[in-house]
Amino acid sequence: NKNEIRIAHIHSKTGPLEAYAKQTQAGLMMGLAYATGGTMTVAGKKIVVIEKDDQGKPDVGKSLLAAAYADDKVDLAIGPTASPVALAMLPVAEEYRKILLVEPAVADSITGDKWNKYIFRTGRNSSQDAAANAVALDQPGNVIAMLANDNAFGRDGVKAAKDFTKKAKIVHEEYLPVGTTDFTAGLLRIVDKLKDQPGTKYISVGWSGAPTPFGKIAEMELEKRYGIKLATGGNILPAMVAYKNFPGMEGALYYYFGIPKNPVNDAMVAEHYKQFKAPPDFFTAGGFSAAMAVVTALKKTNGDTNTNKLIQTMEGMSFETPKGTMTFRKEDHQAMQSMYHFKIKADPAFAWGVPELVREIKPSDLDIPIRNKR
Amino acid sequence: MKLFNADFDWKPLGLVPALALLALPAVGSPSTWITLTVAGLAMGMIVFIIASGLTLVFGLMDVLNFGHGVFIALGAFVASTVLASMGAYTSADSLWLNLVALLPAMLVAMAVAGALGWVFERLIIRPVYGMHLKQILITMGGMIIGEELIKVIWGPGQIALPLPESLRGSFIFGDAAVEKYRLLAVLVGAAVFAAMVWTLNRTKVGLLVRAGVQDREMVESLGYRIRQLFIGVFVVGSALAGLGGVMWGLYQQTVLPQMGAQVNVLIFIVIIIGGLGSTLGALIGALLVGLMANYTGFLAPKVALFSNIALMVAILLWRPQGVYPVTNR
Amino acid sequence: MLSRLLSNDLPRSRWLVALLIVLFLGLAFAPFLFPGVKALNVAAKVLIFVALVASFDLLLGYTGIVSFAHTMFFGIGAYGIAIALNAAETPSWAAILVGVFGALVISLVLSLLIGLFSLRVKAIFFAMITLAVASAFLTLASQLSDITGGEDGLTFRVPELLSPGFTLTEEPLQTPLGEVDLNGRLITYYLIFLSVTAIFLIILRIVNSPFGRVLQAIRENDFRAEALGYRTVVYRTLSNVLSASFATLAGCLLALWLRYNGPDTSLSFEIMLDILLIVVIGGMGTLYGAFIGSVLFVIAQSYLQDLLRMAGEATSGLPLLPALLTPDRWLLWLGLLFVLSVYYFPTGIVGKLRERASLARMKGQP
Amino acid sequence: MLETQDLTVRFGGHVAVSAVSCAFAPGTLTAIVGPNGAGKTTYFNLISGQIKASAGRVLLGGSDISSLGAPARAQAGLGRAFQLTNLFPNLTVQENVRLAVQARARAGLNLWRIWSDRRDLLQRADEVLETVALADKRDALASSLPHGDQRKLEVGILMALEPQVFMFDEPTAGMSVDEVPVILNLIRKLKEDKSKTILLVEHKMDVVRELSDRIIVLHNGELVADGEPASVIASPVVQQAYLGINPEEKEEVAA
Amino acid sequence: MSDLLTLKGVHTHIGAYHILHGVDLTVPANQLTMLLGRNGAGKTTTLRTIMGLWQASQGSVTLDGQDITQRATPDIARSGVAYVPESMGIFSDLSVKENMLLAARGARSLDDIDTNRLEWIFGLFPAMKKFWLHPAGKLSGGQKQMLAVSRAIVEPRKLLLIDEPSKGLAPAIIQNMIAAFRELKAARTTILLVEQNFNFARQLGDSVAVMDDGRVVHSGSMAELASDEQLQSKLLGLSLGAHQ
Ligand SMILES: Nc1ncnc2c1ncn2[C@@H]1O[C@H](COP(=O)(O)OP(=O)(O)OP(=O)(O)O)[C@@H](O)[C@H]1O
Ligand SMILES: Nc1ncnc2c1ncn2[C@@H]1O[C@H](COP(=O)(O)OP(=O)(O)OP(=O)(O)O)[C@@H](O)[C@H]1O
Ligand SMILES: CC(C)C[C@H](N)C(=O)O
Ligand SMILES: [Mg+2]
Ligand SMILES: [Mg+2]
Repeated sequence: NKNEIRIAHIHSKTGPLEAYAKQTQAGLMMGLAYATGGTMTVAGKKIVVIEKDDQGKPDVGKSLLAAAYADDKVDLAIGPTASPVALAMLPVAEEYRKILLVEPAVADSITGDKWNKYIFRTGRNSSQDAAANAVALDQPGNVIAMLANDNAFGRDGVKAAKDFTKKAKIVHEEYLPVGTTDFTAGLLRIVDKLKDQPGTKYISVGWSGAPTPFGKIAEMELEKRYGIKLATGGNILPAMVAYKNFPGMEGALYYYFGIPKNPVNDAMVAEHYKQFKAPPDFFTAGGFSAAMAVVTALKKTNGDTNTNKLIQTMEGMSFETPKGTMTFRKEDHQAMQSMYHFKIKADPAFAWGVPELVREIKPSDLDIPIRNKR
Repeated sequence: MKLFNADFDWKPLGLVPALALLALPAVGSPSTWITLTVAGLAMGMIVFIIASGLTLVFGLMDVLNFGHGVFIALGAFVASTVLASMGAYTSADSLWLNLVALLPAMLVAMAVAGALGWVFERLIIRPVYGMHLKQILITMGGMIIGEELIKVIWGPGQIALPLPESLRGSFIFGDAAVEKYRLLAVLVGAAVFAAMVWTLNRTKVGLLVRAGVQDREMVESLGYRIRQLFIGVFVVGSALAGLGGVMWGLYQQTVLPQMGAQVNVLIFIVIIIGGLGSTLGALIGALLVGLMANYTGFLAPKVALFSNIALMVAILLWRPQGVYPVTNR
Repeated sequence: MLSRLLSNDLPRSRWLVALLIVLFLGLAFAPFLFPGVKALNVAAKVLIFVALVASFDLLLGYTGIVSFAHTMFFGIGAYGIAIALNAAETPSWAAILVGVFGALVISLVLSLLIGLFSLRVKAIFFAMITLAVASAFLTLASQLSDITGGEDGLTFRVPELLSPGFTLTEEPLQTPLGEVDLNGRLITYYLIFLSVTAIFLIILRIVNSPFGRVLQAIRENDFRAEALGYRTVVYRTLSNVLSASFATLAGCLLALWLRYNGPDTSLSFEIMLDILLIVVIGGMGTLYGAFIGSVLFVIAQSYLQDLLRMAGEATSGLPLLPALLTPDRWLLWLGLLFVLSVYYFPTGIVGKLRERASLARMKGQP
Repeated sequence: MLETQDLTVRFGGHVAVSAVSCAFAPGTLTAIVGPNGAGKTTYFNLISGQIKASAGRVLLGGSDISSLGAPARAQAGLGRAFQLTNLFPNLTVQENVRLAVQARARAGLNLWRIWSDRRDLLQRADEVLETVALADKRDALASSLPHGDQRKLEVGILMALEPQVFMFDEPTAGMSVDEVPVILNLIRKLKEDKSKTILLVEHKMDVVRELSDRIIVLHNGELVADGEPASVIASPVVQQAYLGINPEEKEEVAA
Repeated sequence: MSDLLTLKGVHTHIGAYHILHGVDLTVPANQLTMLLGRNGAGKTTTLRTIMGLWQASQGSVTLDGQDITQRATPDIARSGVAYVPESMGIFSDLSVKENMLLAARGARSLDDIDTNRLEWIFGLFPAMKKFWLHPAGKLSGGQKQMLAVSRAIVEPRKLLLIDEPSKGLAPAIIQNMIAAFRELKAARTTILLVEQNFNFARQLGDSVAVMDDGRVVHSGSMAELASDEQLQSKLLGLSLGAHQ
């Protein structure tokens, strides 16, 4: 049908990442509506979104993407939620010569060594996370122990963090499996390494998934006993409830609805409150950004969905998002974007620890390496 | 009391201190060792609470309930709702007020889990008594349904379940730290253990259920209404799982719809080590698992993933039917 | 002739015969009857499950051993192919052979160990040990990132002949039902089809051999079988090893089809449950049940979400129902399927059909 | 030639079989009697390898088979019918017997023959069913047989095994009066084939008296009498401990 | 003399099989009634139907004036019926003591069991005392049979249903059992006993019913049957000199 623009959104609608995926989808739909002024049409063509559920499984994601391109004849696809799924999907885009816009999977390798030219990403990558966190933490005299998931997400994160830590000293890396239930032992190992170090001591946590170590860190009263502070990035709101125990904690995050000041964000927050009676969360912004990217590109091509044309258009393209202006870098198609240096405040009006903006870290402030071998 | 009669087998009881002592030189620092040991024992107690209901159901009724986890998750979610509605009590800086909030949370969680247990028994377990394979399938089905319904009611994401104010933090002894909440867990676990041992050894209920598993018709022919009895056991088992869920949720400080599924393998390991149906065995299994997880987590985190399984295999090599074999099944 | 191919184990019910023929032909001509990428994926998955479930039924239905480690062997097969092809400079048939062979050897050793070590313990203990071993193996696979690709898994390429780029004709074949690409995927599909048919017939032969009968006897009463002079450990272990080997082959086929493998793809507990359920739906201890069960279950599972989407739209006005009928809650319905099939097919579909047939036969007699 | 030397088994503190030494010659039928719990079944279990002896040896044809497990002993020629019926409940009567025939033919490890092609085995199974008068029930499930028929099947399975040594544990218990002769005739036929060793545990004294060439008496696990049927039955230990009659009042020898 | 138990036209199906074809049976109170018949005649099925373990599809079972055809097994047991199944129904994982404790429905612990009665049982079956704390599954065949009977008589009951108690028992024990049933009868217990052992039956029975092919084909007094050898051979296939 030449009067439609068909987009597949493949995400983990069910499975452990369901909550993340829901946010992305909500953001995507709001973003499309916003970008098209509520018409859901670009250049007279109706935008049709086909949702597909990869269940968090790479093999499922892979066949869904193939089916989307071949059976549903979509013009481009957005997703997925988890990095392993994304990695499995990359070659399919290449086989079918269609665009896959990755959102929000994080791993560096997606725009790194596994990348091909059909891949774009609006989501942040591990390096952006790490670089931004380094801004908050990389001070002379700081001594850091890293605690991360023992998987691609965690290890890529730590690798990137080490690249960006120049002035502070990283004395220990602790990887714990996803699904760890008792963090006591791991934390004790960290304490052993940290407690006799001079300087300001930090545990820097890069953790995705539940349960999280934050509660345990609070219970063990590390700050009181050894002066060891916690540093970590952003997270979804339910996970940030534990941040309340750490007023004054600093770090860098990808998105928090109260931070960015721009019309797009204002519109999204307002619309989200209207639809869901709650503020948008971590991944809502990503979905919204992806929508903005797609519509901006389609407007430029005047509705033409020819893949090569789209690629040409999108390379180097800038577009507005709830996080301000993003730009797809030519070399690896990663969207360069702002990150936010924050400080936690325990505000009784909110169930979670509120991150207050210290400084917006502009894309130009960060030197994100290009990791693909183009 | 049967627990301590003359030919009582003391060896398995020695395992727990043996493991702890073995770990001391490996860990080195005594204060770290104390912290780890106390943490391990307390974790063991919580694991015991969540596994206790399954020992009953599994050991006494011979029902392989793979859906036990759903009662754990349910208990935790119910508690999160109850506690959220009593914010004033949980955030008050008084131990008593906190406990006043915690107690109803536990009771409501147990009641709701028990009630669901009743439904579960009627709809899911009843057609499959005596058929292990079908039990596995149908209870797994029940668990999936339960988990999905939890998602429908409470949403698919995690919900924070912060500890009441006065249970936060630790008691510090020199360099060792003992979290306050863990002490509470030990107390609750001990109470559950005592209540179970008493009921099973001092009343006829335990006997009846064991007999009923072997030959239902005969028990009925002796004039007992085995149906009611089984329902009762199942409801109690589910309620205990609910309680376990509350304890586990508070321990993690978050609740997740999948949390039941996450602990499934763990509690099965505990029960196998214990000997399928032995309360004391399950306690020992839980404590061993708790200690092992903490020691290996400290000494060699990679190995920690396999420590439970290695422990189970080692125990089964020593005692192929678990430390306290209850039945010949 | 056909009867011998089926080892004289005939379906014994007219309805069953009809069903089997329809499904078999459906699979044989699936690419042409149901054109489209998704349909072909479903058909291939069905085939792989037929082999996997049949191999499991050998263990569960015929020998009466409940093992949760079956997906472990499935995974070993899949990783064998994945690792071999990933390591190869250019994907070659030799690499595939190395992968299959290596996986078979590992499965053989592991299943032998598990069998000899733990088949002596009581049934429930065996089940639980295998559950633990399988979860340990899953952890191992997701930890050994350097070899297995960790949680991300491995994406790899297959030999030219099997890859989508290899086309037999320039243009897709036009059929009344749609267009069909005559490419490497189609060739792969038929490779799988032939392999699975062979595996199925071999297993059918095994269960109908004197050996197969002993397995059934052991399932019924192992103590008595020993008193007759059958060494049950030998028989059980052999059954375990055979079943593991066929599962490994099924795993190899899966990897070839997906051109990807990761821990969740072939090792997860969910797959184990699906297998169990299929065995029960189809009818334990009947390989035809494994076949029918796989077809029905995989199709149902693959299209459940689509079905729910339609149902959800149809009921969108009503209270509560839409919340339950969304595709997001498909697992709820899958769970219900578990429960209901245990309720209504206590002897499985094949058992049900055969009961009907034998009732009819009894009535037919004076 | 079957022989046990000082065969002993203890369960905890309880000695169930205590240093029993005894040899059984081919062509003879030895009845083993004794009160309930005397150790008769346990003695069988020790010989056929169902339980491990605490001490002592079992010799078959001169070689020591004490270290072999039950399957190996069965293959070596020790056959056994159980006191408490022990069948393959969900297989048909014919299949129950066929499994024994197949064990005898050592065909169990054949993975590739189609079993229904082994007509010889089937035929043999049917023959056996004829001899135990179960031919008309060959397609019934073993579990649906009435108790008495299950006992017959138990004997049939033993017959199909064609062992060197036959051990019958109360073969006629619970069998109706008109069926008993069928089994007794079978045993009698076995005796006529002079090469078989037959051991029989039985509480029905007239059966014992009529069939046996020799009686041994177990009491509290010990072998307390051994000899000619008539003299053993007349011995005081059998009269009092077993039959429960004082020498004076001999009127009704129960059952 | 009244009838404690009456079966009228009872039909029972097991699955697709029609087993009992209209059983008519009366069991007079305070007497011992023998139920005889060949293998497969339907004796066990009759007892199970009375006990409610199979449901009669037609006909009625009346106990002490009450219709119990549709009652659940526990309720039938509670109205004073004890049952010794053919397979003995021993709880093999429980000790002998625990088996007995369960059978004494009223007792919470052993102290509640009438010690005189217990001693009486020990006297009948000395093995019960000897193996009091042993797992019942480890008992010998005959000892299990004794336990099954002991359980049924641990407390006084109105009606005992006993399926082949003598099988596997040594002659001395059979004698004890005969004595026991006589005493029970004297204590106004009604007994319905299935037996293959005709000698045993002859010594004990007051009245007798013979089954064949799912029906009662003869009923009358035991004395009458015992003295009529022709009848015996017709009904039971019992010929002179038959082995017992
Ligand atoms: N579960 C069952 N399924 C099918 N048929 C059965 C079942 N149980 C019993 N029967 C059949 O019912 C009939 C009567 O059996 P029942 O056990 O009542 O006989 P019985 O008189 O007690 O025999 P016995 O003296 O051998 O114990 C038999 O023909 C038997 O095959
Ligand atoms: N596995 C076991 N564990 C403990 N005790 C046992 C075991 N097997 C048998 N016994 C005991 O050994 C004794 C002998 O039992 P056995 O079965 O050999 O007797 P039996 O002579 O066959 O008696 P019956 O005539 O009653 O069948 C019994 O007292 C029994 O309780
Ligand atoms: C933040 C989440 C989207 C991270 C996800 N688990 C990933 O691997 O990318
Ligand atoms: Mg015996
Ligand atoms: Mg009977």
